Amino acid sequence: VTLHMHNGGEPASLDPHKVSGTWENRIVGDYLEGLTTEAANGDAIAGAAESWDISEDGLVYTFHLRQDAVWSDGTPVTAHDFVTAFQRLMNPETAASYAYLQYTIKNAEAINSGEIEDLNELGAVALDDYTLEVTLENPAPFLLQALTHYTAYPVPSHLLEEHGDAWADTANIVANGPYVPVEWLPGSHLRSVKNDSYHDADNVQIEEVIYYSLDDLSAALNRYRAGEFDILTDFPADQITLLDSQHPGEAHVAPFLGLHYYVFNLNNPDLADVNVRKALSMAINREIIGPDIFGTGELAAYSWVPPGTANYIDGAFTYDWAETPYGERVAEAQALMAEAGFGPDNPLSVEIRYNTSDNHQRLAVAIAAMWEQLGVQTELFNSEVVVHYDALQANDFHSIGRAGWVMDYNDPINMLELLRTGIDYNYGRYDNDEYNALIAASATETDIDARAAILAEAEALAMEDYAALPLAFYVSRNVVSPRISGFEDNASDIHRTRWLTKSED
Amino acid sequence: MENVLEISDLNVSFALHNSEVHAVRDLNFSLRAGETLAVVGESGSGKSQSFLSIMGLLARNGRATGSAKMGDVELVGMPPRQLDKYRGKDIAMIFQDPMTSLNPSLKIKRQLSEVLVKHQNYDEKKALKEAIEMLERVGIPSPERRANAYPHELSGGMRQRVMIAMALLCRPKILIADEPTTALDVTVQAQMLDLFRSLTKDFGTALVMITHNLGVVAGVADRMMVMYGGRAVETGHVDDLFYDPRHPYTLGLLSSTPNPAERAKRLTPIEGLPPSLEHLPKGCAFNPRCKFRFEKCFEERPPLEPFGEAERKKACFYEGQLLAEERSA
Amino acid sequence: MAGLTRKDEVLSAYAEKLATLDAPKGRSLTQDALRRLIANKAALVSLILFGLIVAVAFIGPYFVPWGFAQVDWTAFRSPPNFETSHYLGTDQNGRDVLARLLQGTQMSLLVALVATLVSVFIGVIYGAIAGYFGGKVDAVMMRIVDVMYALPYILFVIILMVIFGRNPLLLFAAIGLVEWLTMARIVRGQTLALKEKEFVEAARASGAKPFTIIIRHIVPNLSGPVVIYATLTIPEIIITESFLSFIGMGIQEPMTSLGTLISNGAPVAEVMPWLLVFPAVVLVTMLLCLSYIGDGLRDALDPKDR
Amino acid sequence: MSAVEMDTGIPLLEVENLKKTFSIATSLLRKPLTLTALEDINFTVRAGETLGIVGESGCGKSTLGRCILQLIEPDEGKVLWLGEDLTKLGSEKMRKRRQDLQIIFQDPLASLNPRMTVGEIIADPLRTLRPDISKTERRARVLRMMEAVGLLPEMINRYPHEFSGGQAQRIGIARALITEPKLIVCDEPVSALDVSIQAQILNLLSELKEEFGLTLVFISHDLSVVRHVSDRILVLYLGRIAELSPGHELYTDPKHPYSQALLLAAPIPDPKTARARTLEGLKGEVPSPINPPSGCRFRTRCPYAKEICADQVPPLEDIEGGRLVACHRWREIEAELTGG
Amino acid sequence: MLRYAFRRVLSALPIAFIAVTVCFFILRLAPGGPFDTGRPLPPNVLANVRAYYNLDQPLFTQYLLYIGGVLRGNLGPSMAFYDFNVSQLLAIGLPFTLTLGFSAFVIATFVGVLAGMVSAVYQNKWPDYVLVLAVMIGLVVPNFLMGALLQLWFGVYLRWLPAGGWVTGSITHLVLPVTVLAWPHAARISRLMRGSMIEVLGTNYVRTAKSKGLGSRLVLARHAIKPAMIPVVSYLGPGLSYLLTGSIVVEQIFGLPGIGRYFISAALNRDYGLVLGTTLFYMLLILVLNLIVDLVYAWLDPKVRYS
Ligand SMILES: Nc1ncnc2c1ncn2[C@@H]1O[C@H](COP(=O)(O)OP(=O)(O)OP(=O)(O)O)[C@@H](O)[C@H]1O
Ligand SMILES: Nc1ncnc2c1ncn2[C@@H]1O[C@H](COP(=O)(O)OP(=O)(O)OP(=O)(O)O)[C@@H](O)[C@H]1O
Ligand SMILES: [Mg+2]
Ligand SMILES: [Mg+2]
Repeated sequence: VTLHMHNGGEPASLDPHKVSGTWENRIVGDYLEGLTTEAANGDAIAGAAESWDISEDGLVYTFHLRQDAVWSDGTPVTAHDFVTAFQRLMNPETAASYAYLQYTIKNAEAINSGEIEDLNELGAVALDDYTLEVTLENPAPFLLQALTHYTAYPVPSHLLEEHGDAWADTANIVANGPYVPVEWLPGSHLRSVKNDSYHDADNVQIEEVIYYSLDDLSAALNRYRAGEFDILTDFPADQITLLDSQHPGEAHVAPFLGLHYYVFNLNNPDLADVNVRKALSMAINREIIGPDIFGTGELAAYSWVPPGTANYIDGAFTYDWAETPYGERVAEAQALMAEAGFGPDNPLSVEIRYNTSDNHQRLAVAIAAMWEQLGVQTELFNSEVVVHYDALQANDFHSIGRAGWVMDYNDPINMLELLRTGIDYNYGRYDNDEYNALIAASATETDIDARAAILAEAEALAMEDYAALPLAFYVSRNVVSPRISGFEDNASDIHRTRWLTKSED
Repeated sequence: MENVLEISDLNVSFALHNSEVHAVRDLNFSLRAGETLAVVGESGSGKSQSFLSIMGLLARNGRATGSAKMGDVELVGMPPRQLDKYRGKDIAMIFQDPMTSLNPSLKIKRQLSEVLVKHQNYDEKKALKEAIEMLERVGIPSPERRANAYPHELSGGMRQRVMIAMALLCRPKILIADEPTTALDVTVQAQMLDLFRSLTKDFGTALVMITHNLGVVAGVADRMMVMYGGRAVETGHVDDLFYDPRHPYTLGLLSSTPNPAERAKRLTPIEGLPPSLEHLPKGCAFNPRCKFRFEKCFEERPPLEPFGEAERKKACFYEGQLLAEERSA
Repeated sequence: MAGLTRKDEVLSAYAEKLATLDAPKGRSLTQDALRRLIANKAALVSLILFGLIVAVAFIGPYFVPWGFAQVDWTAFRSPPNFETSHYLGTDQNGRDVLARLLQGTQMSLLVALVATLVSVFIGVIYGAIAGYFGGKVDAVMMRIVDVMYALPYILFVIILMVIFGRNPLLLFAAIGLVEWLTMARIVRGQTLALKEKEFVEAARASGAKPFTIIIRHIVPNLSGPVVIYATLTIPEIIITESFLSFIGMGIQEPMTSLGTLISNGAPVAEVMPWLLVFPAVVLVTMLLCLSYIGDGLRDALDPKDR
Repeated sequence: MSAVEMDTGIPLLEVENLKKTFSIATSLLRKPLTLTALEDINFTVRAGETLGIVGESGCGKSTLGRCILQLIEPDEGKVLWLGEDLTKLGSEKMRKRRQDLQIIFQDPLASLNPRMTVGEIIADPLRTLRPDISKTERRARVLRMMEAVGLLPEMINRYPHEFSGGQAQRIGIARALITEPKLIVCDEPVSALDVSIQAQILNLLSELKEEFGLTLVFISHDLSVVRHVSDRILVLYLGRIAELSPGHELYTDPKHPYSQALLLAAPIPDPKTARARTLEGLKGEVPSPINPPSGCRFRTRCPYAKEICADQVPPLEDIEGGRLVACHRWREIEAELTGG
Repeated sequence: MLRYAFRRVLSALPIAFIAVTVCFFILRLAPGGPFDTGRPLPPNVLANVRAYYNLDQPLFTQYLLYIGGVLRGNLGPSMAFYDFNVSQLLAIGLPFTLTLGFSAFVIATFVGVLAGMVSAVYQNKWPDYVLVLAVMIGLVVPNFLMGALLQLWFGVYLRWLPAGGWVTGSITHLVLPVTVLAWPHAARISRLMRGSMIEVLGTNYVRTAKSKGLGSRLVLARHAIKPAMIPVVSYLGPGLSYLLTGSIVVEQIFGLPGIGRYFISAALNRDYGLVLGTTLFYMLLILVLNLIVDLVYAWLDPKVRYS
């Protein structure tokens, strides 16, 4: 049974330390298995580790690996493979771009930035062949979730020794996950076949997966409709009506841990006034973004942290004006603007800078039109993604910048970090000592609920400060052929092939 | 001898952006096998166009009416596909401008042999052999090598000889030579004329020689047709026309010819300008320049009518022997 | 023949005499070409149609109830609807397609005009100079063209943007600046052949400077291929523009262009056909008209052909 | 008459040791061959004189004309115009001289820009060389010139391809004359003209010559025309001078065997004489200029050739009466002819 | 001529060198770098990455390092594709690109020349108009639209042809991409051909050929095509290089593994190594194609000679 999966972009690599995209995650996560791995619903479950113990202070995790686990070439998977992997990830020479995701591990950041040169200082130690001890900098309630990430995957140390970086060539590669990559034709596809030595191989039905790289979503949809693909991992939002009418039930649109937002450049004197920011935020009719502008029903965002975020309080924050009828809100916003000294004679002019994409553009256009009601003159300025983020990070933009954030792991801190002082991602340069203090305090809090409360306080603070302008939460968009079963929508939008089955007809 | 070509009431006109040029009007003549007809006349009088129209080769904006019968075959108005059966085989033409009339991107041999392949069904090799022989006959040195040349590698004279050779390959019944020797020096010209002469004699080819060189006319032609303003104004035997021209234009031509044997201080051209084909004068087209004109010439156009014996025709109301009269004057 | 050098009085007298005579007025190639262009049926029809599109694109906006940037909050993705006076429907932002179509057409016409002029101008002059001077000059100039071909033009556009900023006119010029290469090659090829012609030699014999020869003798004789290739460049320019807009270096929203409208409409052709069909029809009609006009112009500029 | 003035005329144009070769690639793979189009050309043209040039096709006549006007660069030698070497002149200076030096091209149609009307073509040299002349006057001059060469004013707006060969040639003549040059190289200026127009043009040229001392280099195949216009005649054979002689003497008493052959072959516009003449055309092939015969180039076709002719290049010998002959055996031949 | 060709090939090297040099510095002029993406990297990670690719060295050192690598036949790493270096990427994509490009080239040239010829013969009569229409559709309909429409029509609705993908040796997978690629090319050729053919048909030598009674087909095929091709040929060189490298849209729509997409996407991603590699490759390709074009010139127009 062959699964034809549209996988979007071209994988940059098969090496878990070199990749950075969701499309690579689909491939890499199918051939490597971390200590924990994702269930069909996205939850972290036991992977290469059978079980684990957590110390009282939440700083030390001891993992017990499966004794029967082998690489696809028969070599056993040992704790050393994980240690090697963590050390390699943090080694500055590897230049792993996602290394920072595992900075919770003790000394990781210091090693990665070259402050500590001895890799063995890293808080990941093999106690024996099948026992791995991971020590953390701070208690991290999200660790088990974070370990499902590909940055935490093991690498075959025997191959690494033999081939160096070339271990991940399809000619050399081995797997400890359910599939082994066997053929890679850049620009076209990558093919993996079932790994019979996988510990759960008996329950894996699909024998071969072809991951097609194809950037053009319309073309991908056409090929799906032509029966050439079984799964689309994204589709053009506008086509939802077509899918609903011609392929009812096949489109899967589900909430997803990510936020579309605008940042205010707080160095712009006009925007330094919180009233202006508030007015701008209030004047946006978020209810039409999902259904009308994007067309795929993204949820309106009245808070910073997406709903469904783990280790958090559900609905921790919502703007009090969220329920106010739009008309009244606009009126209020107009009043705020007037208060701030802007009016017909002295219109506020802003520029929305966004990276090129249909959706971003439409959103910008619509928001510009909404702000017109406040007498705001809006210019649109789009640029290629590279230039765009380059400018945002350097805080080199006039007033408003579009950004989006998809959470790296399911924890509110991943969102809230974005507004901390001294972070490049804090594009608008929001700078609030109180906020910074709250974030710092959360890091040392071991009690999950208490931590959640601290973070919620921080979120409210920033939101009432109108530090940035949340717009809508992401949704995941998949199209799954009726021949496929076992596909469960989940907030992290991860669907490992091992859970899927395909009926042949 | 039989007539191989019978032209009657041939007219050629060209559409210009807002008017029409009538280049040839009411041309009538016949051509016998083995005969050489010289066509002379002022430049722009329609000599080339008359024959191009017979060959179906007028420019896009040109139109021919009337009749040109080659035996039983009516050439005017014949669709090109049918014409192709005769063109090149029974009736061939040597063009005025050898510089541009050869295809610059094909070797000479190709341009020659293809006629034979097409019309005589020769195979390529045999055609080539024949072509090289013909090149030799027209006096091209080392013809094998030249056959391999491209036109631009040949001098003007050689190109003209290639054109001649090309036209002769199929031994056409009718050969129209439009100023075939202008680019040749006299020694080669003499060779060519020899060639033409033997051609008419040996193969009975009827030759039309369009030329300005009265020396050439005198050398090869049997009969002669003088054209002016798109019409034939006088026809007859060469001797008759040379020694007893009856149209003032013919006379004018003869007297403006320089003679290699003597050097005149000043040539006597015909006074005045050639007529515009778009606005021909009323009556006789030559009347503004004519020394012998009288009232009638301004009112009526003299028709081309036979007079005397020996197949002479003229289009002039004046009846005298012009040459004698001029000498005495 | 005395008049030949006793110039002035005689000549003035002669000129006067000519004025009374019905000697024809000077006839210029352009006038003449225009007349012949109009005589060509396909070209005439295309000319009228094209003129109509241009006129509607520029006058139309005054009669359309919606502005091209105006959002109708009540009508997102609405198919053509006469009641709401969205005669061609609205887009995903609730903006009137007709209004946007008119604005986009204007923009594309401008792009086509400016960029084509720039590319033709540079291409013809560059190619003619290279071809005419030949030898080393030619070799160097054509190698430069080769190098330009190889460099990713996107980079040029990016850098031109950095240098000149985002101004639509400059953008069009920038597109023209990258589209002239093939024109230059074609012109150069023709010029190589033309310069061997005797009439060029004649011009040299009468003392014309190389540049005069190029302008007066070579360039007019290039008009055929140039016109044809220019009409081929226009679609390319329009598509390049839409691509640049797509990657964020072209026209900024809410302004739009035909190419952009089409590239936005293409993926939704089945769901919202009005977003594709109308701009596509306008673009295709416009470009087809241009190519018939181009052919007509080529024929009209060829004095041999009438 | 003018002949007397001519003799005292200053040398207007002097050509010294002119040599021109072309390199032609015969095949894509072989080394290019060298074609010697002109070699050892020496002559002077005095003001007001007409120098006729005759010779078989391909012997280098047009090349010589082009070299004189610096339209092509000679390999060696000088072209002195009023004592000034044109080959050394910068292009800017040369451009100024062009007003005095004009050329009528051999191929009438090819020398006319197909995209220009006749009016523009004729006016072109004026436009470049005399920008001071107003547009109306330019037009008047053009019309005047057209009349002079026998073109109707109504043709002013036509394009070259709408003309017959002869008409095209007249356009070329008008273009050359319009700047009132001092010297015109006429490359077959009347070959496509009917005799009456030809006569008109020749008369025009000789009038200009008489009135303004126009100097002509007159290239033609038509010996009668050359005889009519030329004061002196240069006979070229395969890129070398065979004979240079005052016109009258050449026709009555040609010295070089090639000149003799030429004259014998000249057609005579009289049917009876023409028929009576048995033409003894030259035998043999015209040798190729790529690989010319050694010694005297004419020897392969010369009925009088001897060994010496193959060994040595005959020098251009000054025999009295302003005549130059390049033949080893001209004396013997003369003796033979008068004797036999 | 061999010597000429040899000289041209030799001279190509310094030109390619110049192109790469220019490209190298222009690239660095453009704002943004290879690692500025939607998810910016933390500074220390960025520093690691930059060190990995030598981007922390002075610009000129980087340049020398790059040139040194190229001279040793190493086009360096790609900054977007870690598992392949630039040479590998080009080598993998080349066979597809060549198959696609050459098929399109041959078909387009054939169709274009034929259509242009017929158009010229029937100048301004209905076959001309119809042909212009048929051929120009390919040019005036933007290729992304044409690709999408064909894919939809033949792949989704009719299911006659695969909607995309590549199976080596399968003709059916080639049909749609080649059509999209070839159509505009054919259009351009036919336009150029029509124009030059009309001109050639008016020449005296075509008149001569007609006078020989060769029949219109032979006149066209033997006498008119060659000279009429001259202006067309000067387009074929750039045209073929477009086909070989400008297939980005086709590759994207049909999911083909060619190298066309690198030519634009690499520049957009600031994948320095890949941009330079493709530029170098493209440069050599153009130089070779131009050389071929020039040699074809000499064949078409014997007056043009190289020495
Ligand atoms: N395509 C054309 N369009 C308009 N007029 C033309 C065209 N071709 C020829 N003519 C005119 O037709 C007339 C006859 O031309 P033709 O070539 O027959 O002259 P000709 O007698 O052969 O002259 P020549 O001896 O100079 O060759 C000329 O006045 C010429 O201007
Ligand atoms: N550009 C050129 N390249 C190569 N060879 C040339 C070139 N121009 C002329 N020739 C050669 O030089 C020789 C002299 O040519 P030229 O045109 O001067 O002859 P000509 O005497 O004018 O002949 P014709 O009477 O046929 O016009 C010829 O053999 C010719 O083939
Ligand atoms: Mg004629
Ligand atoms: Mg000559």
